[in-house]
Amino acid sequence: MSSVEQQIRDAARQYLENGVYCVTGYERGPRGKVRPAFIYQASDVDRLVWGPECDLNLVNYVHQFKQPLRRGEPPPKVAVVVRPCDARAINLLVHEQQIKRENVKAIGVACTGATPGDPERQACQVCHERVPVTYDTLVQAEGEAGAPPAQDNYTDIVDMENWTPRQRLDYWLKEFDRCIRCYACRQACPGCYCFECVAEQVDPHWTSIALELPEKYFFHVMRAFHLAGRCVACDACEAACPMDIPLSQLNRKLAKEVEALFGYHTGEDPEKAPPLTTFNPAERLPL
Amino acid sequence: MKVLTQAQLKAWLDDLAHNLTLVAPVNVQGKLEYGKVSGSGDVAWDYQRTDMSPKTWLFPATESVLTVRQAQDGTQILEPPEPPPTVLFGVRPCDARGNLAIDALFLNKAPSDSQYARHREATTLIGVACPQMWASCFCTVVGGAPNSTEGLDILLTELQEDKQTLFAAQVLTEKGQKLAANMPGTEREVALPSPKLTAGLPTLRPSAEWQARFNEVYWQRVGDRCLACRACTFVCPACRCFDVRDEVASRQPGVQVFERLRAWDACTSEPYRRIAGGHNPRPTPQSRLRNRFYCKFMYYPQDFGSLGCVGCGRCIDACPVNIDILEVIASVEKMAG
Amino acid sequence: MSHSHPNPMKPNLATITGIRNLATGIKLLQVKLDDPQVSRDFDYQPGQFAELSAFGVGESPFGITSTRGHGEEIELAINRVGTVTEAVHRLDVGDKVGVRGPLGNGFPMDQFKGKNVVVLGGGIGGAPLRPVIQTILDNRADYGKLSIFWAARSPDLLVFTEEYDYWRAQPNTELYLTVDVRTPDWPHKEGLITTLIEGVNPSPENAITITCGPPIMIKFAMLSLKKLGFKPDQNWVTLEAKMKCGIGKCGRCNLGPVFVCTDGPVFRFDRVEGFMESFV
Amino acid sequence: MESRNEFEPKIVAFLCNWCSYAGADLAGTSRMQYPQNVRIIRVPCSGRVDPLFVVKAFQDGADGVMVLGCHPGDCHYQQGNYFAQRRYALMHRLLEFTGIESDRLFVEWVSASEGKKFAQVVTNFTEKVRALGPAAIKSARRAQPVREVACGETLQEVSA
Repeated sequence: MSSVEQQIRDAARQYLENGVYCVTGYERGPRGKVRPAFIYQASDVDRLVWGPECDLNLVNYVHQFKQPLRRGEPPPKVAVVVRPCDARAINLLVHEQQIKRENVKAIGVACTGATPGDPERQACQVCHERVPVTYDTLVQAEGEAGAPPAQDNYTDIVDMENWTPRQRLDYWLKEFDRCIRCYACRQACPGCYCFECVAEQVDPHWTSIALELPEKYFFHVMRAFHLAGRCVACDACEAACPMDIPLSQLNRKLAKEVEALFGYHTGEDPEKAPPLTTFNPAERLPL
Repeated sequence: MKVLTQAQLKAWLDDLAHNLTLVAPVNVQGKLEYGKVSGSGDVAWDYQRTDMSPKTWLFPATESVLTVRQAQDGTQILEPPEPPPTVLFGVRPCDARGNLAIDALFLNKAPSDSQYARHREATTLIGVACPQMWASCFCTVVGGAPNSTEGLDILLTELQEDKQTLFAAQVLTEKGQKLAANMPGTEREVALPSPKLTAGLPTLRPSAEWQARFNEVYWQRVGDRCLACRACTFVCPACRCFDVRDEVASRQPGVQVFERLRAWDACTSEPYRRIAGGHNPRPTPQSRLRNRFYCKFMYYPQDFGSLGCVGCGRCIDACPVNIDILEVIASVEKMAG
Repeated sequence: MSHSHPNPMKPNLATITGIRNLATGIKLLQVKLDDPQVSRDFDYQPGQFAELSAFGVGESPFGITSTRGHGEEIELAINRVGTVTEAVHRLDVGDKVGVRGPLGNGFPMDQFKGKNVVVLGGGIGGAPLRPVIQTILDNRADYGKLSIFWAARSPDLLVFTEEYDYWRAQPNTELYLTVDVRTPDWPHKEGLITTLIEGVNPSPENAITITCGPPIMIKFAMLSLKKLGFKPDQNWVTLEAKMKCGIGKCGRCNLGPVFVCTDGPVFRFDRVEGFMESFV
Repeated sequence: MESRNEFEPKIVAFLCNWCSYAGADLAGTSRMQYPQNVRIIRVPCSGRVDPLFVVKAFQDGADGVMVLGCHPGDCHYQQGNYFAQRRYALMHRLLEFTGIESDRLFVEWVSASEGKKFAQVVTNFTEKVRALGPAAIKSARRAQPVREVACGETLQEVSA
């Protein structure tokens, strides 16, 4: 079997030659840095690369292709290279009627889990999936399947839960103090697609324009909650943050509680609604 | 030229920290930025180029432009407080040129921005020359140099003399003179080491050639991956766009106090140009990103006579999707043929 | 506390002396600057704007719709579209506001002397044109024929309706009205301002045109004027891009290298055609 | 300023218009006593209370926040309190995790006829928050306290 990169390129060429407008994958820049790439012609597919540093969630770019290119036409078909964690975002967006599944061709890359020497990524250490939950083309590396799926028991979250409230507050205030409110986390998140974010809303003016601690605390806690039960744990927010703030801890705390309360894993089934967007009359939860 | 040992420099900084606000590069959980220090002990000495620029002390991220106090006895409009005398230590030459770029608009073009002018007047800049150009540095492409003295009051250059680290201090301005009055060290001439420069960097085309490239499909492609976040403009020492809004400072029975806050804003973000009613003349990330590069290499030089980029490379490191301004300069050079 | 540098963002305290409904959702605000010296020095040209502060909410730019020399009050037409305008609509006579200005370049009235003037006003865009008309009527002999084309989406959105008879009664002055959607009792034309002006077909001979309205209206009005033989350097427009500080510092009103608030808002259209970015 | 040197907590209560607000009215008309620390905000339904209201309340100086709604099944909009129930089961834990003790957020169903329960609930919660003391999140002030410094003396006594 050819290398993962070659399989991705072949799949991309195949899609581009059959009516797909653009393939979103990764390319390597002149400085050697990996970055998202948008391939419109089959002749460009050789720009596509693959490697452990491909750590953004490319499904986030599907929001740019939701509108038709020309008035009167249907929205374009696009293909996107996805890891198992990214693929969950497709199911989330299909359920939330942001995209039609047939308009997004997923080139699913089977994940070999966190291999030593990779930049250690929180999401990979605890990822329980090796094959994307949804794909149109599956790309697999030959040889053994790498580390077995891990069972995420949220050890770091449980550890923080044993701190005193004051310790946790000081921890988060120290982390949020570094934030420069650039919104890279929100802009890189497939689940964040509001036309006007509450943090920037002018009418009503929920929070001030100041780049200061109260506003940053408000933004991150509010954004984490708006992703409760919707976050697909791809850690694109942490990858995008220029100030390396451990944002995934907020999302994983909520994922832990959502799993405990509702036994729900985001993005596994496009039919099942994220828990906070539905209800169960018979349910009585501890308030 | 005065030459100081490391110990003398540290002692002098400790002395300065007593009666002035001393700001220097500090390590905040692995991120280097300029912070207030109580002495030379807090300074992160082995820094190359900080993650956040010293702009935060001259053009703060959030600042009160004025305060309005409304009560039965009438409305008063009050000026913000005068900034305290500050010494900015460890400023790299590119950041100092960043201040000159902002000066070109805020000070040299009427009406001068009062709050920025007060910060500028109250602040003395002690630069430390760069021994070399680092990975994402390209100051030489935009008219700078690792040992340029532009915009600095004092420039320190580190040098080795029989295995001892010394600092040669060039006092450049009258403000520098005043600060260096009781600077320790011996007065003698010494040869300054010349910094190692990076070769093979592209050359920046003049602004007229940028105008001719405005409608190239290149700008569409480079902006495809832009997330439209505000990281590149907030880390940039030359970006100076801001948003203004009134915020309630305190509301007591009979007395209301509002602050007119000004905070950093970014032309790359979508709400920047969105007008009441929702229309946005620059709706796509591509059109906004293009405006950022054109502001730096065409509009700013044309309107204010100074490039809007100093080659510090912070936006290259901060961009989550590796939009590389040096790559853009090289592409325009190639397009220009 | 004395300050070394005058704060260019500091508004002058002013008091609202009059409020009157101009049209649906549009109020005419009469404001008097508290400090008599500042009031005397507040010398403005037609087409200039002022930044109005609704304390606690914010500041927005508004074209000054009064004419210098017609009373001490400054008049601003406020269309309720955003947070500041919403707050201003809630103010009463006697409330305090902030006024900063006059800002922008304004219309070069002297250059128009001896020429026939064609005025195209669309909705609230008529506000900065009213002082142009008033200045021409104050010095009627200096100017040639004045043809005013006044439009709005519907009759209840037309501004300064009470001045139409006064305009019509002036020598060598014509007023043409149109609305996009008429109401049963609407006696005048129905249709866009472009069809109205192409119907009237004013002569481009020794004439200049002045246009202000929604950007999309300016764009199509320029095409109609071209059809009627007006060359771009005969057309003057005032662009209402998104402005915030009004003094060229905050950076958000640029069209390419041009700052609408300091290089404009009034431009001759041949220059606008050369802009790198569209104003629409 | 505090009359006795005891800490007087600021409580913000979001009351759903159809049940708990009516319950509060009933408490008032029946002359029931309850601490006046509570600032009542009327909302159409407990389901309307977005968690950002709660975070904003704490930041703007609240020491405790209550969200009172209709009993499950009584909601005027059928589902409002079901959504709120799920939302606030999670909100407790996120606030706890980011440094606001979960005891500072209180969610309860109070019907229009339970005036007595309303007064009781408010009293108990106020005492609980009084015991907890001021909310520490208020310490997250601006890096440079713009308000106090903004214009020197005139502002000092205003914002005390």
